[in-house]
Amino acid sequence: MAEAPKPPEPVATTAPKAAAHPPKAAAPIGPPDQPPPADKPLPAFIASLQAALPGAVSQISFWVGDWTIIIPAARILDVAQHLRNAPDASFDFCSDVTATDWPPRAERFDIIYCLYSTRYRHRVRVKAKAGELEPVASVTGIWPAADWLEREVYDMFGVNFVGHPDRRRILMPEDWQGFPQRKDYPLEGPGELLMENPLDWLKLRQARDEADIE
Amino acid sequence: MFDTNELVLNMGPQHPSTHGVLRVVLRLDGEKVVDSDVVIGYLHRGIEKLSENRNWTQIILLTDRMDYVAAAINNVGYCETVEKLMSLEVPRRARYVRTILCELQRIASHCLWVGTHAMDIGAMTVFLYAFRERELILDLFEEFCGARLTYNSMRIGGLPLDIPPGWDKKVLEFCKIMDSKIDEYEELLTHNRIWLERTRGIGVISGPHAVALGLSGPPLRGSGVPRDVRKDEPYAAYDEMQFDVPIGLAGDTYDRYLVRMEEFRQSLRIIRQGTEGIPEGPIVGKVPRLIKPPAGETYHAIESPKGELGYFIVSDGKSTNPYRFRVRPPSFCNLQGLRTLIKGHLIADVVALIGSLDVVLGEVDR
Amino acid sequence: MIDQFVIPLLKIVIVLNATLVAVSYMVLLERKVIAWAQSRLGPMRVGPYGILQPVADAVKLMIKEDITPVRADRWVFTAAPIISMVPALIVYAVIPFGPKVSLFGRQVSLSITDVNVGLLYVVSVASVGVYGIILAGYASNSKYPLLASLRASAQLISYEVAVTLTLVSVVLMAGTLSMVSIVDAQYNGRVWFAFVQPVAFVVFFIGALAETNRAPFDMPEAEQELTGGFHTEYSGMRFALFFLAEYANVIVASSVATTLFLGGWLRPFPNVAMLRFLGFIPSWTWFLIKSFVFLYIFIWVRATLPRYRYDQLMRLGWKVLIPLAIANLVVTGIVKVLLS
Amino acid sequence: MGQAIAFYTLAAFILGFAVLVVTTKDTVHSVLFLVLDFLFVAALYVLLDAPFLAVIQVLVYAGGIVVLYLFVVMLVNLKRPPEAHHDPHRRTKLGLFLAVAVLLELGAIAVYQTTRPVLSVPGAPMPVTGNTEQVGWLLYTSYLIPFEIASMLLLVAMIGAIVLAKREL
Amino acid sequence: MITPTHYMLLSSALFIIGVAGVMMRRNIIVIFMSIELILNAVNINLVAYSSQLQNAVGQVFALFVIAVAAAEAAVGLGIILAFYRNKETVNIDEMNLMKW
Repeated sequence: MAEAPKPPEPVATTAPKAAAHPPKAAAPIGPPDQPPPADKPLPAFIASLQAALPGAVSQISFWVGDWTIIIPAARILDVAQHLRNAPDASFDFCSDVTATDWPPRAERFDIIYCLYSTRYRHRVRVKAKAGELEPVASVTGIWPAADWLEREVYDMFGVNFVGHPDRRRILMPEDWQGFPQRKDYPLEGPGELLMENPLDWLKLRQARDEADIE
Repeated sequence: MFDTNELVLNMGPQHPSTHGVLRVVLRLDGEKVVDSDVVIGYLHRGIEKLSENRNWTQIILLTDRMDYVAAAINNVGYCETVEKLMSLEVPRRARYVRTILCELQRIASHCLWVGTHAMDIGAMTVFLYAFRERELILDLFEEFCGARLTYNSMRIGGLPLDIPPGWDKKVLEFCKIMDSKIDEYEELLTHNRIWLERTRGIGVISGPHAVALGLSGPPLRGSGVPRDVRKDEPYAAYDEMQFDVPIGLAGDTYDRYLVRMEEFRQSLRIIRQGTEGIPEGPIVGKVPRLIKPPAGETYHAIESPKGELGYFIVSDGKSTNPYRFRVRPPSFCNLQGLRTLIKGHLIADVVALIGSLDVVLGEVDR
Repeated sequence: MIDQFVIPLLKIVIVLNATLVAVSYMVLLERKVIAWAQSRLGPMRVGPYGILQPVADAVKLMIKEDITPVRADRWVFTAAPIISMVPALIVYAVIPFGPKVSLFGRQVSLSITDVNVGLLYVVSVASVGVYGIILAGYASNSKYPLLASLRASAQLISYEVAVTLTLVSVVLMAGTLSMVSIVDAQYNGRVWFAFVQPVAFVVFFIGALAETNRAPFDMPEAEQELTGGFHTEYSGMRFALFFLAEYANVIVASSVATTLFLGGWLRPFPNVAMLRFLGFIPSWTWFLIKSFVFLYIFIWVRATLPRYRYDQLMRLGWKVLIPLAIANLVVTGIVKVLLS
Repeated sequence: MGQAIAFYTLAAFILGFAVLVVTTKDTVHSVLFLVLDFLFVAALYVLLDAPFLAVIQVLVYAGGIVVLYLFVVMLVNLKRPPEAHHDPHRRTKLGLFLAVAVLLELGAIAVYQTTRPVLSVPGAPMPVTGNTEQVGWLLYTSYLIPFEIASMLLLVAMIGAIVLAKREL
Repeated sequence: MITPTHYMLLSSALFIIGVAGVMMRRNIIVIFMSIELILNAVNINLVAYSSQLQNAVGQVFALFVIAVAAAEAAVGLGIILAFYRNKETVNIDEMNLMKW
């Protein structure tokens, strides 16, 4: 699979982080979204989406049978609105909302919406790129199913969902420090550090990692 | 003594009928539930974070521990997603055995469900009958993969080992026994006046509302939405099997009960077709010794007894570990519907509704 | 002097001990029958086939520590189990186990006393039984037991009305309140009241189920909802007393039902000459056999039926049982007037 | 002789519990003493060979009314006990004085009454024997109207209680 | 020998205790209970004389007294509950308003 030509990303502000154990090759900067093969016809709902919202779709990808629409984070709401209400799309079942953390990238998180239509029985994945503190519109208004899913993404990644009815941590205790599923979060968690200073063990830990690298 | 009309009751994590460590904070007006807050996370082991530091075959063990009531189905779901990533071709015999194992697992999970659901509403005997049948299934699994709960029964690309000789005869034997046993459960419950009174009209949810809430599996089909991943996106050998998808009409607890009881029979039908029609042939496809899927990401869903179980896996092509491992647990999304379901009901109904959603906390908290 | 004091005292001692033994063995019977219904064995470890299990239970409960919650109302807390146990036992004063029997040359009636307000005595003692539950819930000074005790007493009171109305229709048939003469009425009338009063019999049985907090009506101790019901805070011997009180009530209910509806000590078809050979079985064994049948039904119902929700239970009590009992009373009255 | 012993013990218990009902601070305890008091009064009725009334007393009073009291006491249990603050213009002394005056008057009547020969009113001949039957007979023959009025009264009381106590109708 | 005057004295003593209770206590529920005591005292008298005169009329009246007492208790407690729900008190002195 040829690496999709990607404009070189501006080096993220924090120095590229090498994991604590022996430094791997440079951390990957994003999933290779393969462009759809030439002979593969665009499904109708993607074409109508592009027609309805001209600037919304930044890239389309097709791989092992899944269609993926990559959109800028700002346009999530109207794309979601369209996909749900458009007669030929009618994606009424939001089966999953999740995120992937690509630390070296400026827009760190890939927020992924896996949608399914119970009427047409087809599936699509919508992907939006969002920075660490960048506000992301919550789609709970469109799909109530996304309520807990977004809460978990916030709990695990710290994605800043705006307009969410009840944005609290769902799995971790309310006063937990840090977002566990980020790549720079230590696998073994706070460990003994939690006992000494439960409030800011994460900063101490990350400072110590920095010190190791120098 | 206290102001009886505004009471906050804590159906705490240790409550006997919350199927594991689930906490429901109920705001009550007398006996009626005004509002509730479902608190989860007591069984969070960070399986997703763990699996990002394990190689592809080690993760199969982790998937056992999520929905520990239907472990084989988790294995099959994970292996199929990785096979989809690597676009591997699984031989027909392996696909048949996978289908049989999934359906056996569905019956075992439904047995546990019918037992605990009836026990919550007071009928103690069904619990013992259901577990007697579940034992038979566990014996079958023990013969196949040596374990009774966490099976580790799949390998990426096919089966770890072929089915022992005579296993399929034992499965057919089990199907014959199970047929009469389901009638026994139905005899005790389906036309029982008190059971009808405790379950009919409780926790009614309409089809579109259920879809919007993200319910899947029996809770969704109980409200009349014909959504079954085995039929819509057939995987393993489901496309070669004839079976129909039971659908409820009213969307209340009784319909969800009927849907699951009918699923018992459909699963038996599939198992019979599967075991009689097992083709000969290899049990593992062409799998490289060291599994390194190409860079990319995919989402693949299968039908677990609780609903649509989805795996979203991102591989970066270079390392032997997945870059991102995400599981869409059906119990998590079904549990989200609990809050709207119990609004306006009484405490005794909350217990019945938790049972009717068939929630396993290991899967909810991951 | 002997007839006045010694014999009644002797009878009381025998009946009390027999009841306590019967209660503890009913616990074992229940566990065995439910186990057998659920295709398992039940207690098998203590003694052959688990026969000595009640002894083990008694010893265990005796040894276990008696905890009293800190701010509980100490006096009421200790009194509550006793209050709930005593009514169950004192009902036996009026229950006739058999007719007059000649023992050591003296005519002895196999019932402790024959009060001419017998049936009313049974009902009034049952109504006092409510105190044990209310006080238990109140004294343990915590949210769950109080809620459970309020619900339990409301359930008891509403089903007591239904049961009393059915008993009135039995009195209408028998024409007297005294238990012994009710059985005689069934003998002279050549029929058991269960066949003459089927509706009253069924309503009485359901009411008895609810009155003793059992089977489909065991809302108060439904573990699934309120944790443990009114005896959550109790442990050790006090909890044993509550436990025994419940089973004693069940035995009382079944013996009252036998006396009123199945002709206490009469053999199945008392007047059919052809069944003379049944006569050699002593009369009181018939009484025991019939109440055993009732006990078995109580346990059998518990093994199979799911539990009613609290409001359904109250609705059934007030909107179904009580009107049924009243209607039955009216019909019996009319029929009696027409016949006489 | 036995009757005398029984009467005096029962009288002692009745009066003892009555005093306790009036004096205990904790309302639930006073309700309990009330129940015990009624049970002993029922025993007294048995002594006066009125078994029907004894059983009715246990059934209605001890089994019904006092349970109602217990319910109300539990629902109304106070955050602050009523006796806490002392109301100045509460005349306990006057109350006690009046009670003693009534006692003296009753004593006088009792003493006066024993000196006069007791005029015996012959009871109406009754076909039935046995206490319950007699009460029943009287109830449905000469006292039928009061019986019906009493049942009406109970009905009205039931409706009144429901209307008053139910939170929202 | 136990004469009706013994019962008369017993019931008057009970009557006094009831009246004292009504007078002295401030908690309305205890006042209600004292009234029940008074009614019981009356009943004892009725039954005593009915058994002495061998005439069951006294017991019939006692029965009516019990019926009336039950009605009175039901309605009285209903009033107390309704009152308590508004004024959160059962202290007789605070019940001085005809309308609240």
